[in-house]
Amino acid sequence: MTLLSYILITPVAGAVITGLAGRVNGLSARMSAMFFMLVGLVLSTMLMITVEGGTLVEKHAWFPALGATFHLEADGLGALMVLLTAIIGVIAVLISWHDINEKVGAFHVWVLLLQTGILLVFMARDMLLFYFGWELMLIPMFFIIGVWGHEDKLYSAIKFFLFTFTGSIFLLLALLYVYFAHAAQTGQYSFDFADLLATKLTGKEQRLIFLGMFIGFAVKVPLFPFHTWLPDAHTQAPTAGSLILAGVLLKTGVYGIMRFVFPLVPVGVAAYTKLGIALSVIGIFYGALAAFSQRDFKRLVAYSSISHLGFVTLGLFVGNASGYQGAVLQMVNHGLATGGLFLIAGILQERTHTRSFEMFGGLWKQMPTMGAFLLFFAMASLGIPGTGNFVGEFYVIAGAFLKKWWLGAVTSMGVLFAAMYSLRVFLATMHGPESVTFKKLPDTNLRENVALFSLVILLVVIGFRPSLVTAPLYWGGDKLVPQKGRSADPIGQPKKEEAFQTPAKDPNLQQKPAQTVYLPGASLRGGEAAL
Amino acid sequence: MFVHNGIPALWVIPALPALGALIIFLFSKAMSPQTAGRIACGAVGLCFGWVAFCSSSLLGLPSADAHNAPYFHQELWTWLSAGIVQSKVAFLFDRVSMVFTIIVSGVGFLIHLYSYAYMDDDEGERRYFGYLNLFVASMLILVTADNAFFMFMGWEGVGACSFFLIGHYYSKSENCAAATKAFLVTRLGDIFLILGLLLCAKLVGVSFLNLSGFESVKEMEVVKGGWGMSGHALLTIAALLLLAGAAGKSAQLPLQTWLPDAMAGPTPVSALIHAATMVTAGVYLIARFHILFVASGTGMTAVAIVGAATAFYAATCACVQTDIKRILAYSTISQIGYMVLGLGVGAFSLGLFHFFTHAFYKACLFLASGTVIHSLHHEQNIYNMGGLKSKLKGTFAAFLLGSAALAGFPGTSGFFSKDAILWSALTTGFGNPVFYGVGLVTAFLTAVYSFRLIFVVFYGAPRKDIHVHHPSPLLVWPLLVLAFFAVTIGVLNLPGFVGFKSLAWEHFFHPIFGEFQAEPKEGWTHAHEAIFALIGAAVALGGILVSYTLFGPNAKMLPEPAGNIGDVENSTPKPYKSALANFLFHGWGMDQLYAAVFVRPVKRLSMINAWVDKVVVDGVYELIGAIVRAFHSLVVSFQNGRVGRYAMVMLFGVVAVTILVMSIIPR
Amino acid sequence: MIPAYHALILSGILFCIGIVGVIARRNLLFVLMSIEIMMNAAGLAFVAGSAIHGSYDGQIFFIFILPVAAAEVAIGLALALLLYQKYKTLDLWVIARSKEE
Amino acid sequence: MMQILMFYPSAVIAVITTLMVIFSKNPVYAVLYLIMSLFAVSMVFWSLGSPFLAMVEIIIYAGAIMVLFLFVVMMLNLGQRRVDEDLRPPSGKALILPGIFATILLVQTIACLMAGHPQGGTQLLNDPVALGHAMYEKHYLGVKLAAIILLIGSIGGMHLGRAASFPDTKEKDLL
Repeated sequence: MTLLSYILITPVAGAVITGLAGRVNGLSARMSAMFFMLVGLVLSTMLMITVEGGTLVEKHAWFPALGATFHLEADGLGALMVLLTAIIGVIAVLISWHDINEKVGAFHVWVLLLQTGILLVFMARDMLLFYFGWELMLIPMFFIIGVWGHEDKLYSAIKFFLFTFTGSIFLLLALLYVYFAHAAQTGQYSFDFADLLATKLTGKEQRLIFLGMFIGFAVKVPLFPFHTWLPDAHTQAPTAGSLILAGVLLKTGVYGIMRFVFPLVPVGVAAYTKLGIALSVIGIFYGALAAFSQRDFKRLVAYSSISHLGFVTLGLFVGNASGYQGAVLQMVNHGLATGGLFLIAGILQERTHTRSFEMFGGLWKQMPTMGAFLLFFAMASLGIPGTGNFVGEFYVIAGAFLKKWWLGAVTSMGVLFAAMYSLRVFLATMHGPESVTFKKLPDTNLRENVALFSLVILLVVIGFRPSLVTAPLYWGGDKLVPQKGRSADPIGQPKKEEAFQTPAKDPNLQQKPAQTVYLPGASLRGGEAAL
Repeated sequence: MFVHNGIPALWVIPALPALGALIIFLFSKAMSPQTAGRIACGAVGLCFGWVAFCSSSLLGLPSADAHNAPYFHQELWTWLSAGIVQSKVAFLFDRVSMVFTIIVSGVGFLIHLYSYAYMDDDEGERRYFGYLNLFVASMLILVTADNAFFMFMGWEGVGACSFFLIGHYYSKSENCAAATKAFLVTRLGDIFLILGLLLCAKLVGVSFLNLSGFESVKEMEVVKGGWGMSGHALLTIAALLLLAGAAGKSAQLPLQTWLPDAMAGPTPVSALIHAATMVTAGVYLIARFHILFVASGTGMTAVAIVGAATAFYAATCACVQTDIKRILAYSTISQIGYMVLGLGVGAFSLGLFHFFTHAFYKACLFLASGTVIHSLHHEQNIYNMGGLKSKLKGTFAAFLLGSAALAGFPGTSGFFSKDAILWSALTTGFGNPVFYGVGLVTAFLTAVYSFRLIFVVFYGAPRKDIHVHHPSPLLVWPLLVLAFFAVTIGVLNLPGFVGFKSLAWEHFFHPIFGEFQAEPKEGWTHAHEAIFALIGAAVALGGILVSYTLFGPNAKMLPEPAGNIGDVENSTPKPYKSALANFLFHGWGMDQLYAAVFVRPVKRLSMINAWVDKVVVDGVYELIGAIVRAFHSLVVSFQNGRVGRYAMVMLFGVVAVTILVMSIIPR
Repeated sequence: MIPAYHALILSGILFCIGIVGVIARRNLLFVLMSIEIMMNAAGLAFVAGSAIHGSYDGQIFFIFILPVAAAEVAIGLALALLLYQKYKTLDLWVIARSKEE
Repeated sequence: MMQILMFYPSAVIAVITTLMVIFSKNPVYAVLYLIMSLFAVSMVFWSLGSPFLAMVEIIIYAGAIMVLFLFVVMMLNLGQRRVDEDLRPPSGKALILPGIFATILLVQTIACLMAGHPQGGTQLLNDPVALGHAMYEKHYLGVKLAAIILLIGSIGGMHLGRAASFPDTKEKDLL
């Protein structure tokens, strides 16, 4: 048992106890959920500190017959995402304090289980375990949307479920193919990702596997044209659901591409780089344009997510260091900024029972504090320097620019479109003649201010010190990061084939102990290899 | 902590107003509006003091030689580091930064004081001061950053603050539209700037201390690595991209349309942001990247053309406006056009000098107009004013001095700075007589419209019965301070023929611009310069005279209005009888053009896109869903609880299996 | 001699008629009768087989069919009575619908 | 020859009467047509060389089982009810699909038979003793099973019938 297990067990235990507490009354369920979220936050912070500069591994036997192990691992990227999950979890519980009034216990149980699934996805290195976590995320989210959602909740919940589930079937097929291919080559069944990496796959196989895994992850991201579940799910989900969805759930798709697809099938990735870039760029503009003409607050923000996530995947697919770092930054920042916008949408809906821009307008006089927050998050969303979003988008644009100058030019226009819809969010809500419908709405209270302000602080800190986010990417050895030296070359491009070359394809390198481990008692992968 | 090895801490400069903004935002509910105002003024005042200290420290350093000016440089931490994007949070305080910081904090301080009185009865005063402080902080980051990426942080920050402050009177939707327009248009420029900076970063990096690398890029014949362009072409592209960025921020053609609308904000904001400081960021940028522009050559020509064209364009528009602030806004565009023209003909230090003088007289004019507006209860149409000379004496004095400087009245600062630019436009290697001619015509128009203001607003009889309430002293004496500088500051760079302390400013900047500063070509002497100065003075005086005959107390108003001129608003389609005047009134119809070419298509595209998403993309999935549902209803119809249906399904199965078996089993 | 398969074809025809009856009729009694027809048709096939092969096995299986048919009829008819008592009809559609409610 | 004379007319009668069963309106008539059909089938049995089974068919099927039907029909008084929806002969619409499928099935069966050509004619197997021997020696287990089925059937019939005669019985008691 290492920190990884504790982090994983915390929400599970929390779910059980919260479920029991929910039988007493709502408040105790909230308190219990909050307690376990805070414990998770503390543990995640400890993980961040522990992992610094290396990797933390934990491995137990699970299903030996299948070759499945309980293999958790956290490097810098993983620890970062775990921390993000924990932060978002705390805020989610905080913001639903008055938002959720029915079946309070059950709600928090589902939220905690959702955390479990997400954490499992971020930490698992065994593909069966990963897939388990991947599917585990679906069910709680389905119920969170379907039970505590708004007017059209069932439709959205089912749509969400069907889309992501269909996607994950492709993912499963691809994983199983690799699994059996590995077994056929070595005679040993193993779901361990490190083992699967050693599988020799032909170009055609790699392309197929890429497509399968890519569809599975792209639905979750979501990339155009798999995105249509997102606006519905976001719009109908309760505030906490939207927050978690935007904050971390979408990131699992990107994380999957980053962590599993790129190392596993470099040839496939190289073959479909153009496709990935095209879909990302389409997504950027498509989401932004669609967002601009929405009349529903949350729907607008949901479409903006598609646009932002387009930047993330673009950063991945351009295949250089700045694109990659930008992608990770944008992942984190999008979670915080869009999460903030969803919080505000939720606060507004809680007070006004509507999300329609036509009903809002001129609310600044009544809610100056919230106006300031909304202004900040809108500015963050359009990527104003000083917030993390700028750094992320800028890195991605720089990466695209390095790949092809016109790609950078096209992408940068996305920033203009981001400005269009972000300003619209703010102006349509806060500016204009004072709303006739709403008088004397209460401004944000302390609890909401805490939730929003913590997001603001994180965004600003990342905006000024982006290395807090990008430095961990290099902790576990820069396996995942495209080689820095190539793209730092002032003029000249890394060759396409080289860009995704990973040690995985080289059996000699594969055996090399690449990671350091700190905690005693953990299974020492590197150490074993050395012995 | 604040002074280390004789180097004052540069981070304090932007940190002070930022701290002020932070305090105001955090505790705004707990403090009175007056307290917020005091904190804001205090923060900027302290900042100005610190800037003065930094400046005196810098000036106190011995100048090493003519080519290396002393500067302070301070690195805090690494901000961006990925591939070509390398940037530190680091500050550079050289002579260019010094001039800009003095203006930003000094003029900013006066405008803060003025705002304290001006915004007294406004419900959003705390918010106003918070954003004003934030603006000053951003602007100071812009002008003290040591690399272009960090500068971009300030660059965007001032844009955002400009957006907040233009939309300060948020309950009017046209103010929101103006704010949005300002933000989007400048952001369009910013995108070009980003691309230009990325290109620069790829070529040599964007640290201001290392820009001399552009010279060597020029030598590269064909750049390697698939870019397939000569170094010179790349430089030109980069220069043009930066120019586009500068044009967006500085309201130059063709991105100038936002500035007249930006006058929707409070008048002190117009004075600070849209006259003195933010809009001159483009000038700063071009001055910083002068090596790139000179290396490109074509870039310089483009800059000069943009500057001259903008100067002329805005001056013509300013002549027919009826809104006092709009006149000043067009005048600002025009004057920045002069600065850009100055930069474009290679007279970098003169461009900066015009910025310096313009900051004073234009801030003075804006604040004075603010006092007028404030005294007349937010009346902005000049044709509803008149005869204010005796009622607002101090304001009139300030306005008159500011207008004189704007018009280039001989002896005022505007005369010296403008004349020097015109001289350079004629005589330097990048200049030519066309630029000079355009500049001269513009100077004439400038004199006409600036004194049109004086004559219409302050002379004659009151045109409308508005009670004039007496402005508080805080609304007057900052004007007088600014007016004093507006008149006298020209002594810093007296023309070469004067002899006494002449060209002090140019010498001061010589180490910065060095050989890139274009000097008059052979054959142009001080005697020529004196003659052209006389021509300039004559043009200015002639313009004032023409203005008197056209708009003076006894003149018939020109151009002839179509209706009651006092009712004209900025959106009035045809305020004048003359088509030309209407054309000029609407800024040569560029707003309408952009609305037709960009705004409406994008909006329509957005609607179409939303429709496509709902109907086509989602429709595909709905279709899949419908197919599945059709299967579902088919299957459900088998399970309807009727035995007969079950039997039939069974029968179907039997038939199907039999057919299958029969087709599989060979005969 | 009769060609043996003619008897089998007859059995097929009867069986198909029975099937149509089961599917198409709505009344429980007719459905039961149609089932009887089908069973009978099956019996006929057995008997024809027995005649073809000259073995008693087919006949014996016909005899086995008899108790099955009898038992089925006994239970079926008892159920019919019961249903009729409950729903006052033997219309299977009506019964199915009222079960849903 | 005699067999041919018996077979084809009986076959035709069997088919027609069976069809009448399906399409008749009145359950009593239907039962009677069914009895006729059974008689015809028993004639077919005879012509196939199984006179014993022909007798069994008449006695047990027509005599016992069909009479049971008749009783029930009479008990329910269905015959005297006005013609309800459910007693109408099936309409054309209801017959289309089952008709198509049944026809396909029939065609398949005939096709199989024609292809297979079970050659040889029928043989006379008219020996009850031999039948009995074969039954009780060779298929003793089947006899046992048949007996159990019959027993279950009779118990079930009695149980359900009892419930039917005492309508107060709850449905759950039946199961």
